[in-house]
Amino acid sequence: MSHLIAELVFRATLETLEMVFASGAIAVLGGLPLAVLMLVTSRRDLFDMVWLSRLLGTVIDALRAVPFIILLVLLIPVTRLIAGTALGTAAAIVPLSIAAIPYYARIAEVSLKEVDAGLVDAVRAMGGTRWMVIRYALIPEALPGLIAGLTVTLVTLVGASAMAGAIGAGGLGDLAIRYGYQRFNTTVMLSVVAVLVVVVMSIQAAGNMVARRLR
Amino acid sequence: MSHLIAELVFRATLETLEMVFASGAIAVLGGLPLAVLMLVTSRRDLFDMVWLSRLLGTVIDALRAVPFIILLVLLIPVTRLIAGTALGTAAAIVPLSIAAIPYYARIAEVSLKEVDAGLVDAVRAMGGTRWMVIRYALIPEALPGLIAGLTVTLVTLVGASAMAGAIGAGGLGDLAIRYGYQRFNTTVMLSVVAVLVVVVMSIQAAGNMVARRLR
Amino acid sequence: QSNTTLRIGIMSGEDEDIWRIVSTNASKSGLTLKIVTFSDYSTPNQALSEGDLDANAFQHGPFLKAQSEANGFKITPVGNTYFAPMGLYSHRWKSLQDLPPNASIGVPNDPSNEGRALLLLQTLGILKISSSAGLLPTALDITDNPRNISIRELDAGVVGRALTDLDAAVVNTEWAQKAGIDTIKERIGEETLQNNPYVCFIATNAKDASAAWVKPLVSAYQQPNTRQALLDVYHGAIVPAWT
Amino acid sequence: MTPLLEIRNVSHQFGDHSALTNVSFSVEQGDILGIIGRSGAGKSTLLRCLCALQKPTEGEILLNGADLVSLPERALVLERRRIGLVFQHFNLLNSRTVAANIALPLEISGIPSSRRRARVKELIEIVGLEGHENKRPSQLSGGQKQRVGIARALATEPVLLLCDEATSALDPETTASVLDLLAEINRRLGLTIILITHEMDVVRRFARRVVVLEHGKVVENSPVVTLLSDPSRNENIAHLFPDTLIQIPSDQKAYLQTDPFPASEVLLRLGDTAASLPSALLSELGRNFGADIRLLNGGITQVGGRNIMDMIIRLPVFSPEIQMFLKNRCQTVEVLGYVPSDR
Amino acid sequence: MTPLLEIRNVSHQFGDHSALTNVSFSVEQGDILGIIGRSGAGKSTLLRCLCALQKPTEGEILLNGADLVSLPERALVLERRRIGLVFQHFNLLNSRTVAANIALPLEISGIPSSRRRARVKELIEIVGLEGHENKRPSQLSGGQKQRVGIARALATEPVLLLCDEATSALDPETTASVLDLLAEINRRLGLTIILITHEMDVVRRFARRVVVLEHGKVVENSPVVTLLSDPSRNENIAHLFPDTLIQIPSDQKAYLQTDPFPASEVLLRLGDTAASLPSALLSELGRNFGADIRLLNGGITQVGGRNIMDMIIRLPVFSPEIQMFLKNRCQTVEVLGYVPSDR
Ligand SMILES: Nc1ncnc2c1ncn2[C@@H]1O[C@H](COP(=O)(O)OP(=O)(O)OP(=O)(O)O)[C@@H](O)[C@H]1O
Ligand SMILES: Nc1ncnc2c1ncn2[C@@H]1O[C@H](COP(=O)(O)OP(=O)(O)OP(=O)(O)O)[C@@H](O)[C@H]1O
Ligand SMILES: [Mg+2]
Ligand SMILES: [Mg+2]
Repeated sequence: MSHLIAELVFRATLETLEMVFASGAIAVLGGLPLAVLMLVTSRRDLFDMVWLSRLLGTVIDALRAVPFIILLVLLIPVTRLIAGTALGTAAAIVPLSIAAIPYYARIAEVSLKEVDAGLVDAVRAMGGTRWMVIRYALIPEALPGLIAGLTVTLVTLVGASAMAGAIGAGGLGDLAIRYGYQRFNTTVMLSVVAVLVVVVMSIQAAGNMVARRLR
Repeated sequence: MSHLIAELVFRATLETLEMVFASGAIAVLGGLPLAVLMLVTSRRDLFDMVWLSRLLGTVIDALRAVPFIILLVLLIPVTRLIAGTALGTAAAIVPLSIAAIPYYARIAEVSLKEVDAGLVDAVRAMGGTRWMVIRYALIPEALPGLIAGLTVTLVTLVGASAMAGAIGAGGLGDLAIRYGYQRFNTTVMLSVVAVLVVVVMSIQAAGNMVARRLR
Repeated sequence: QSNTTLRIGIMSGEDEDIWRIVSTNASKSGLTLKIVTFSDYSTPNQALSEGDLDANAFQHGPFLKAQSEANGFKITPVGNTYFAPMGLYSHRWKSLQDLPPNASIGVPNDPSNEGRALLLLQTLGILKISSSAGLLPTALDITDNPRNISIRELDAGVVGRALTDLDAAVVNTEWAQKAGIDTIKERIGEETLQNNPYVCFIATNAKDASAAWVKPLVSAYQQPNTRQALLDVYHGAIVPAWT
Repeated sequence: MTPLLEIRNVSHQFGDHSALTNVSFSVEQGDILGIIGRSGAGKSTLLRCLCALQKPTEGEILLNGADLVSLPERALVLERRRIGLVFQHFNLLNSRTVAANIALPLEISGIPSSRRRARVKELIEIVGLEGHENKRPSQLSGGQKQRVGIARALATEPVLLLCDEATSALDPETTASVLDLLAEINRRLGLTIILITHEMDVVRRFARRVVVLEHGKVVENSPVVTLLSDPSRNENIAHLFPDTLIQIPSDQKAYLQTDPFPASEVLLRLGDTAASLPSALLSELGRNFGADIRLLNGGITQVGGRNIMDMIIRLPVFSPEIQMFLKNRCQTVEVLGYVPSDR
Repeated sequence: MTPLLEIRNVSHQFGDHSALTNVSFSVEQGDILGIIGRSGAGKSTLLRCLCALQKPTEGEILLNGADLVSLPERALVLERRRIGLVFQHFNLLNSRTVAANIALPLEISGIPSSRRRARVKELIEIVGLEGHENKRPSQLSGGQKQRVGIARALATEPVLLLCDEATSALDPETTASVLDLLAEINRRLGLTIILITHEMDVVRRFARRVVVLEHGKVVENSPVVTLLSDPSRNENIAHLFPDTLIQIPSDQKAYLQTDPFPASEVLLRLGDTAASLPSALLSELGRNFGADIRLLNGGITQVGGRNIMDMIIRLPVFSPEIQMFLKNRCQTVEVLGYVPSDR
């Protein structure tokens, strides 16, 4: 692998990491509250506003239904508004986040649902408000699952970030497509895929470790 | 919406459903055993072959690391071998499944991990073999989570199937991209996205219902 | 001449190598080129018209026309780059006449390539396309299909590789070479080079068409070293389109 | 004085299964109430209703006059902070250590962290979990979990403590020390305690009043002494006290006949709940009537500070004088039957 | 005869915490063994080791001579099918109904479904869960869950039954009926039972031998009669029997002095475990010495079919003759102290 390619791969790795972790962080910040809201409004013993839960579910499903490449383009004006430009790595974080938020919301919801009702009861019985139920029971008890879900989300983002090449975001996936798929440069493709495998495995290993420590 | 477009959308819907459900089914058939294997080999009280669990994890992560469009192309020979042709809706099921299997394996693993160790103990104490532990404790007890995970996988497949347009698989996502997005036909794009939203919401609603009944 | 920085949008792939040379050429005339690569055909024009780019170089006239009509872009070509001929290839059949009824023919599925491929098939007398479809027809615009050919719309990168699964396929020469097709022996039809509208060019927003940096930019491209690079990089699959 | 807690016509349905039907009773401030009843009688459901964890299908639950069922969320939360609840299945948070579990109600009530630490330390000592502070609940034994649950319920010094079988997983010594602790808080601070238990010994030694549930209905509500002195009085509850109903030893039972026969002796059951100084009954019988009176089973036990006599004796003769003497000295004298004198 | 189960030098560590240290004992076929000990003593850990759910860090567990710890998986599975285990925390599968939970061990042992159905029906009746067959475990009360656990453990008619506090959530009546059932199976089929319990009454009435664990070590291993007749013999275990150690009533205790004084009466504690026909001691005392002997606490109880005497009496005089008489008639005579005769 020539020096030039090594440099390309190195830059692309940074770009991928930037996109994945930035949008992953935003996915948690946006998706977790949505998931919690969806859950607590659906439960009789908490907020009991099934209509709101349904509404949120609908919005989330609608966002998830739009193919990412279309979302990418439809969101260009929004991206420009938020990021100042519609092109490049930083700009790609906007559509990636907007795709990842509903995705993580659904994944987080699965884990939150599994929390033993007895623990919600316990916090309620102590005189905990509904907010405290979320803070002391739902989130901490679901944490191993939430982390595992985040791991899945991050890896999915690695895949999605490849498509962000469409708006000039660069990154490993884009490099693999450009050199590997479009130019049949097997060396580059394999080395890029190798780096991708390392990135994915590191994310997975880190996620597993954190989840295990919490369990 | 003209008659022609309605017909296009209708055919694309069928194609999408065919791809999503066929590869979803294969994802479960392939991914669930992998997830189970990964879990039971990692556990001291079951198969205790951590190396195998690690190996499986590595293979799964490696597969997940390859961007789908590249997988699509790399797998053309495999697809041809399995499906007889590398093109079309039926052929697309091969790469979609191969992408979905490791994806579902990781998602299913999260739910399987949450099963109370006491229930594994219960089946063991009755003289259940390790296979019976899987059959009577791990899978049934994780079922609500496994179903919720399948829902997430199916919706992700709806997104991925859009890319399968590259090998002439058709489907709603491809229609939205090619006719709506690339050829600026907003009517087609919006109607296709509307159908996609309906498909995704139906999958989600069905998944929620099944999971709720099992919980 | 003052140092100007330009953002140029191109498609990812070999073009990046060409533009690396162009950048070097341009720096001699005081231009700093920032190359932005795209893997999707729809975005570069939008990015250009919205000011995220100063120029782009990836398209031919028919494509630009269609995009401008749909989106109201005010983009004009300012200098030719190259011409990439298309051919009809087959592993199974020796000539056009051998093509059986109900044969399947693969075409690229992106708007400009698909239209061009269909028009090639029309030129070869295999089918007829509605005249109202203009330069960007799709399989839906076929009006007459005497041999009942089935058209398979595939990703440009896939058509060549999927030739085994097809009776024939229309493939850009560059892709055909990469897919391991013998572009001489397996070709059963090709584009006529005369008056071909599919010459690629550098484009800018109409308001910038006479900007001071346009001429130096175009001439940085139309250099002998670029010509050589085009021939090398594309292994003869494309033809430089300036004299 | 209005009662601390008043339950009025509470009913609860699970689907078409009535878990509680028209339950009414009240609890005075400072009282210790035992709730007993068969498995599945509705005890846990009732306890959950008492802190509005489960809204009953019907009825009112008045705590200091305020109806918990209809109280708005904000006020309900504050009321609950004055109630401690020990769950039957512990319900400990596995995301927290033992110490952090015990600290949780303090955090919820907004106690500053320095005072929290001191209080947690004190509670850990009280329930004997020193050295386990940093374990997770999943690393504890059953009884240790239960003690964490008890410590957690006591943390905020509630005015009302609800215990759902809070000592079922504890050994007798730990049970006794927990009950002593509760009794002391009850005496010192007037803590009101409602406890569900299956251990009649706990009821006997600890409770003042008892409510008995049967198929979701209250079938008995009386002071513990009344109940224990003669559980057979109420046929609905006799089954709950198999150990209080002293049995005829099986070797005697085999020969038991209902009518006297030659060379037979009589089996009597004597009961009394009132004697302030325990009776010298047996020795008096021997002295006054010259008979060998055999104590077959039972004797004297202490219930709520009173001496309860319940015993089965065997007499060679049952003359009218003896009968008169016993009737004078015991509340109940029951002839159980006759056995051969050589057995 | 080789014992059914032999535990040899079993130790288990959780990290650096020793839950079991060098535990050895054996259990004969058909025996009923009680394991008791303080909360956290290691009882549940030991039971889990007994069916190799937890591999002990050290030691051997021989079931019919085969060491479960080193047995290969295939053989271990078959051995376990002959063992029933009732878990302290029930461990029911919530994915199955009550009936299906009970059927599970039958499925596992490959019993055909028709026989399965009949057996499940029978078991449901035995544990009194008729009408709850189709509920999920989450819809059951604590005691109902426990009964499902018991039915499940009995389903395949095991030869060895391990119970971890299997009656802790049951009311006395249900407890008694479950124990009666177990005793009957034990008699009829020679079922060997090992049960952990905190209810001394269960030990008293049900067990034949008792193993006492303390901090993971065996501190007592003896027949239940020996143990109960004088728990104070072993200071390690006295705390487990607070209710067996009969107390001096508190109203008397207040006046208790260690030495005699004018107008004082003596408090004696009398104990005996051997009397085959209960003693007529008190009436004889009255008859022979003309004294009013007061029974203050205790009396006769039946343990494992034998009559155990344990009582505190009060005598106006404690002449050498009386002393001689009592020494002749009781195993233990202990002077507890003196109280004023007018109290
Ligand atoms: N997984 C674990 N990790 C660490 N320590 C443990 C674990 N399980 C049990 N222990 C500790 O081992 C000791 C013995 O536990 P065990 O459950 O055997 O007690 P036990 O005698 O059954 O008590 P109880 O009567 O309260 O149920 C306890 O001190 C407990 O804290
Ligand atoms: N979620 C539920 N759904 C349906 N039925 C339920 C539910 N919870 C409890 N029950 C039923 O209600 C009845 C009362 O249950 P509860 O838990 O109050 O009994 P309990 O008196 O506490 O019994 P135990 O002493 O066994 O704990 C039982 O028959 C039980 O099966
Ligand atoms: Mg209960
Ligand atoms: Mg235990």
